[in-house]
Amino acid sequence: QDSISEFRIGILGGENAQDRMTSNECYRAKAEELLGVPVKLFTPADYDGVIQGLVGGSIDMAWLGASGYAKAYLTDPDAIEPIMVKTNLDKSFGYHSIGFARKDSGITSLDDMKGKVFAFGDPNSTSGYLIPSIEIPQATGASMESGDYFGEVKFVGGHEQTIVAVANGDVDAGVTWADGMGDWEDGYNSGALRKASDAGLVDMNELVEIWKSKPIPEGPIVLRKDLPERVKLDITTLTASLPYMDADCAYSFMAGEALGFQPIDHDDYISIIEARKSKM
Amino acid sequence: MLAFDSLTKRFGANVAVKNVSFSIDRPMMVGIIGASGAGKSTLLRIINRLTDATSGKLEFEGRDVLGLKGTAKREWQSQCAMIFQQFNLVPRMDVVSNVLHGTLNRRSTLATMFNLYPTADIHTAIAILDRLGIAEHAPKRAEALSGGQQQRVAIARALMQDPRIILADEPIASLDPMNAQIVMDALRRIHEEDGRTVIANLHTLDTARRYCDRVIGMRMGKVVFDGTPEQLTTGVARDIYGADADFSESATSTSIDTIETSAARAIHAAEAIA
Amino acid sequence: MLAFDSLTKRFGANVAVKNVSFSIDRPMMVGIIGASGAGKSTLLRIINRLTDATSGKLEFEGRDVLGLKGTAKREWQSQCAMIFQQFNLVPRMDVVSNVLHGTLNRRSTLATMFNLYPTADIHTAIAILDRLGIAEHAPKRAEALSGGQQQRVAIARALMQDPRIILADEPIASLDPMNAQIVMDALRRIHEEDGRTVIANLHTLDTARRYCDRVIGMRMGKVVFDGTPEQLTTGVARDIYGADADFSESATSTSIDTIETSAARAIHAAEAIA
Amino acid sequence: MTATADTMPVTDLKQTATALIARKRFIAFAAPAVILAYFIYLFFAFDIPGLVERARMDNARILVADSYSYKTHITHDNRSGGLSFAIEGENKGTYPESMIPDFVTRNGDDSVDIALKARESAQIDGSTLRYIRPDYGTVTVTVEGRDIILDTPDGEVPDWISASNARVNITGAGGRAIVTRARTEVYRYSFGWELFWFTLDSPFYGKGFGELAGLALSGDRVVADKSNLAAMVHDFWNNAMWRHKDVIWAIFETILMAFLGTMGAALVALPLAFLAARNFTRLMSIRFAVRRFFDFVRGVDGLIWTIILSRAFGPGPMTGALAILITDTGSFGKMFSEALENVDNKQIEGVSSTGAKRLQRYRFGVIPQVTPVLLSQILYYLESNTRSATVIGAITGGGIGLLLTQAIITQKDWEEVSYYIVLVILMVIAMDWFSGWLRGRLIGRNEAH
Amino acid sequence: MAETTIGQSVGAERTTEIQDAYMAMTRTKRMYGGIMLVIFIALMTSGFMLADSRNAGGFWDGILNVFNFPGEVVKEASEKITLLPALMVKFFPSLIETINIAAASTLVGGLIAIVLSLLSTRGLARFPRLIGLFRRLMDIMRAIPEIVVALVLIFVLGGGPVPAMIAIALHTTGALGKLFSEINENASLKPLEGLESTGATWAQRMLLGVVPQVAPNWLSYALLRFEINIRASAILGFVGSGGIGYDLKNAFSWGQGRYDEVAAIFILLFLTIVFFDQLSSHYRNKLVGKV
Ligand SMILES: Nc1ncnc2c1ncn2[C@@H]1O[C@H](COP(=O)(O)OP(=O)(O)OP(=O)(O)O)[C@@H](O)[C@H]1O
Ligand SMILES: Nc1ncnc2c1ncn2[C@@H]1O[C@H](COP(=O)(O)OP(=O)(O)OP(=O)(O)O)[C@@H](O)[C@H]1O
Ligand SMILES: [Mg+2]
Ligand SMILES: [Mg+2]
Repeated sequence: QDSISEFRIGILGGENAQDRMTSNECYRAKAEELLGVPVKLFTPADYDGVIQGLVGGSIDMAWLGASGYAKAYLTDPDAIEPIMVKTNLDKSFGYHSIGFARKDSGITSLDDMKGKVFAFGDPNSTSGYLIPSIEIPQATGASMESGDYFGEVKFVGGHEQTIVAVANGDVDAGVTWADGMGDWEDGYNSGALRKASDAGLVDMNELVEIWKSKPIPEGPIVLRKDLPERVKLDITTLTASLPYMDADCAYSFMAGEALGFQPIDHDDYISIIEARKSKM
Repeated sequence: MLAFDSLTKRFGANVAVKNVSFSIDRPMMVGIIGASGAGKSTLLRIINRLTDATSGKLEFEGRDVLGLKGTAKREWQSQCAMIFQQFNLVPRMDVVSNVLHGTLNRRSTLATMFNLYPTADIHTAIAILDRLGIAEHAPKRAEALSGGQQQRVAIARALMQDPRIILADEPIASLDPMNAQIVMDALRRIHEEDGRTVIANLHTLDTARRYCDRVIGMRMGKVVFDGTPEQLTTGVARDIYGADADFSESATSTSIDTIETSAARAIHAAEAIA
Repeated sequence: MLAFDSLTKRFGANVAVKNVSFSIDRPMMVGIIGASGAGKSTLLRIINRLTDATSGKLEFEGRDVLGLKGTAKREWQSQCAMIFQQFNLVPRMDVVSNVLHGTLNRRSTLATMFNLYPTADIHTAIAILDRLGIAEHAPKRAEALSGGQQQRVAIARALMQDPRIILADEPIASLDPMNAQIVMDALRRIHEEDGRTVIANLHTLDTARRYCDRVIGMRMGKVVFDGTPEQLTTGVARDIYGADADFSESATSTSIDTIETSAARAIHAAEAIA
Repeated sequence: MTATADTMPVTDLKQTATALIARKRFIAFAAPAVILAYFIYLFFAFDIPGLVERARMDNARILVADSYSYKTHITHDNRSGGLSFAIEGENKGTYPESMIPDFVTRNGDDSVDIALKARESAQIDGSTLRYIRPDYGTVTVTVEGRDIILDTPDGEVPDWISASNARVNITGAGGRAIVTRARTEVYRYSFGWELFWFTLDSPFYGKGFGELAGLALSGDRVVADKSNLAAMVHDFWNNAMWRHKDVIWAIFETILMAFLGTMGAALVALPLAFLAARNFTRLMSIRFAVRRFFDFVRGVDGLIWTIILSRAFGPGPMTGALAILITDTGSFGKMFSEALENVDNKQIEGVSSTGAKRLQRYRFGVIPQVTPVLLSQILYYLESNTRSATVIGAITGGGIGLLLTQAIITQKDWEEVSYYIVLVILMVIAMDWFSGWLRGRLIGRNEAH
Repeated sequence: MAETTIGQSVGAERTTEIQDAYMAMTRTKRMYGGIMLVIFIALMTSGFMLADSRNAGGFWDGILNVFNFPGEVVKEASEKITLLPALMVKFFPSLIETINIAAASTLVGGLIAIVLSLLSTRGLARFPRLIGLFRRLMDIMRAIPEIVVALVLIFVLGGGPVPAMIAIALHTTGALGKLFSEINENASLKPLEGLESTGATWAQRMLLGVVPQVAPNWLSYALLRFEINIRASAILGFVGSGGIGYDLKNAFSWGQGRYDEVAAIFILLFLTIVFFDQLSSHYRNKLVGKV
């Protein structure tokens, strides 16, 4: 099949549904112009909604996290292919999982967390679950089961929920993502903490960093494999040239300052896939 | 014309109709009387094929009625219309629609699903209602009518079937004396004017005497009397009903003139003890 | 003792009780008679404060009854017990509990919630039931009893209140003659033995004549007769009921001997037209 | 009357009665006691003491305050200079160059006075912020290179200021201020849902109702190519801040899910119900199979159906509608077949006696009888499914449910949350009213149960 | 005989008139019926098409894939079938929490509903003027979806079962309150009047006069509601509160590799719902049958 009747983009959570629509509206309009078919944005309630859509064939394109990609790949290796990845200003393409707690709790490192409540975000998040769930046990020497090292380990649903839960004191510490550059008090240069701080959701003075992962590869923009080649090519070109064509649009599409996009393929995610496999 | 040959119906151990044989050789008005449980209703239901007989034969003009199946059976049902004690109308539908149900057998299923009846049928229905004196109620819902009126709608439905035979199962048992008379008059007139056979289960002797050409008495499933109204003496009636000597006819009478005074008295007295 | 002073009750345009003034100066048994709608029930309900009067005054031993509020009002209600035509018991509850409801006013709400009735009260209740001849039904549900028995339970509840006055609104209207007599006898005996005032609405003249010390006749809200049973002639009764010359007392009688035959006839006849 | 209890002495009866009342008393105590015991168990199972500790009443205050007020951000960029004014700090709420909020006085390119509430005020002068509280004095915060210097009148840091060398947070009674190296921000809280009707870029912003009505009627066009009314509707409908268009669409999608799901379920369930009704299907095995099928789809539950379907159909209203359809097929099937088993046989017999065919028998003997029952059940479900559709939308990603839950999860746009809640309540009440009205019209008031 | 006895024939002219009038009526009826049918079909098809177009995946594509997901779950679960019992034991405490939430909210909601329903039934109300107020109050409680209240309360009260409990209880109060007051309306007022005449207080009248009459019906509706609340409680767990729904969401989100957990939870949930469904319909039949 070499033509499509519409093109459907799935957008991952992190902001509320309306804001997600708004940030991606300019990209949608450009894609529609280029492809000549209606382009629609969908904002499922969680990570899994997008992955299910890609695997089930009801979503054509999405910007996944690394773990999300691994999940989609493991569910159906023939469903999607990665095309692009975002590059940071320093040309790296990675970020970190950051463990953090409230300053007034007196917790400053994982050592203080023994017997306390620890929060993951979404099970399909790379920085909010996959990487910390592998690296933290290496640091503590115990598993992540509730009661083993931490008193309780739970999922609160997403990056924003983690931040809010820690700030509220519902949990003692949690993990989320940040690029690890810039100042802690700003919530780093980009990432979930920066967004929350910018939005006035938390006061970074009240939080401390207690753990930081090794760099995690940025998630890929993926397309469904059985899209017509033309469409794949058009979208790849559009995405790659976005920063030059329309800087504002690129800023809102990439959720912050970044250099641009560079091509990437499946091999860059093999380690993540292995990591995920190990959790199965 | 209509011949019963040792017709029997069993309900489990209970024999509702036992070895009934008689025949009706020309259109006439037949009254069937008998005590409650004598098998009157069952007999009529067997004729209309609402109930299947256990054994025996029933022929109509040489054709075996009990063996009919499918279309042929429905065809036969449309030829012998049934009138029920409780009218068995569709109360939420209007009178004309109820009457038009008499044509269901003739019309295609699809059209009737959407209540699409030919105009001619509708006109006929109203003409029949007029003949029965209730044309002005045509657009009302059946449930809005009085008992006597509803029973006349049921008769109209029966007539709409243009049947050879009309079966009436205690058509006046739910009615007050005034309405009972109107309904019985209507049935008699249909018999006389159209020449249709009418077989009516009746629970009062005087009605049977007054309207029927022939009376059949049943007791415990068996036919125990078959004769003209004149032959139906009080003694015979006692046999039919298995009643003892203090049997008084007036207690079951529904004729207006006989009951007038006693009813008035009854109502008066009933109020006193209420 | 109990004094009515131009008591009036309006329901919209309708005047149910009009300018009623009379007084009862010693414990006695008073019968109130009158046609349906004469205002008998309304009058009793005003006394018990179930209905509020529009104007007028009602005094009991010098105290203004109609002005009572809250606890004082409920206190008064407990002193003038009411017996209803339909018994108004709690049908799903056992008889003793129903009788114990007579003590509600004396007990705290919370205590009654948990059925904390003193044993003494329970024993009194049984004693009262025994006095009325229905003690053996004590553990049964009220709904399982016959009408006459239920009415006696209602009387027992009234007695349980240890009231000064017993108001009875057509206490025997739902009862058959046999039970009616038992109930009326019970009321009379309560009056005689305990010296309580009994005011009973009655719809039959002979009952009033037979049981009451004083009869009050009402018509269209007004008191049109006030006298001894002896003064209650058929002529006076005609006035009270606004009946014309063919008024016959026996039609409304509930005395067992007078109705026996006519009731039997009525039942017989009623069946015939049913 | 004279007959006393001759079967049993009265004393015995008294004993029986006392025992009876004692038993009732026991039950009267036991039932509440069991409930109480259960509540005590829950008290610990649900960790109520911990809950009391965790409860954040200040969050409740934020929630309530935020739902009827909004804040205006006055931001100075400490790196590149320049001031911006934005409602809720959002791009879409940014004041255009030519416009400033009326409580702000501009002193220069990089300097403003801001009148806050509670007689407080603030001053941004380049990278210096002065926050003035009448009963306290002036707090000065200056960004100098990599440091942020806080200066208070008495040299102490009061508890309403949170300060580190990278960030200072001032929470006053009439406003808030945050200073980081990147920027200085002052928030001023005001009452109402700002920009609800028109955003700042609309020519109709800030006009009163009378003025707008006047404009709508007058011929002078504010926007060249549209009549004023059309322009107003357009600006309102496309309001970027409140996004009325998307919200109304979302409400509509929710109702659509409920409607398609309910009606679809009714259409599927009706014929199946005949197969499950004793009086229409003689074959026990078919009846049994159909009934178990109903039990199964009901038992699996809407939640699980939603999950299963969202994989096949992706996010959107169709998924929700199908989930409702499947679950309710079970409920309807069960209820319909019960209704069918209760039909009055007389009417069917009346119709059969005329020689009617099977379908005609159902059509005239059965359907008119069960219609009121079925309709009233269907309409009742239509109303309650509007609510379910809201929830299902939150799971699958469609309709107002998604907007609502996501707005709640981000925990900052409480005014939007209140807006959605009001709309949802209105929607459900409207559907309640509508289904009641329809029921009244179709089957008459009294027959509705 | 015929002429005199059968009603009154209204004459040929009048008959024609009636026929015409009826035909006119029939035509309007058919027209309205037709219009209604067309509107209904149009609504259904256009609604279907609209939903289809606004959905990510189309109906016709999706219908072919309906069994993919259950297939994967069943496949994985059957591979690990030996683990299922252990998993079911593992998730049992969550199930208990879900059931506790449902039970607590049914109890609390039911108790409040009893009071509200008595206050808002004509003839029983303590403050007859406030009937309208209490009814609107219940309408609003019914209208708010549980999920909204739950999520808002999570913000204030933090996580845990209590927000879900309160949310469901609120809805239950509204829903049961309405049903209860419908039942109350059918209660006989006679026993009440009887109690009033003895000087009983309002609370006594309600408890002794109304409750015995209506309790079986109340209980039957409350049982039905309990069953509904178990479902609601599971769903709330799925979107953020605790219980079995939370476990389901995590297992299901992770996907392949934990489908055995998904299957175990599905089975638990299914069995629970069927169990309480049967239990409640058994008791309802018993209770209402007795009345
Ligand atoms: N469907 C049935 N199943 C079992 N027994 C039946 C059935 N219908 C009728 N009977 C029995 O058959 C006998 C004859 O009943 P039938 O109704 O024919 O009497 P009937 O003469 O019409 O009496 P009635 O005057 O009461 O209508 C009765 O004993 C009745 O109980
Ligand atoms: N609650 C009410 N609202 C309006 N009108 C009432 C009410 N109660 C009684 N009435 C009217 O007041 C009048 C007197 O009624 P009341 O019940 O006192 O008569 P009664 O003598 O007891 O009659 P009956 O023998 O029928 O019980 C009647 O016209 C009745 O319609
Ligand atoms: Mg019969
Ligand atoms: Mg009265």
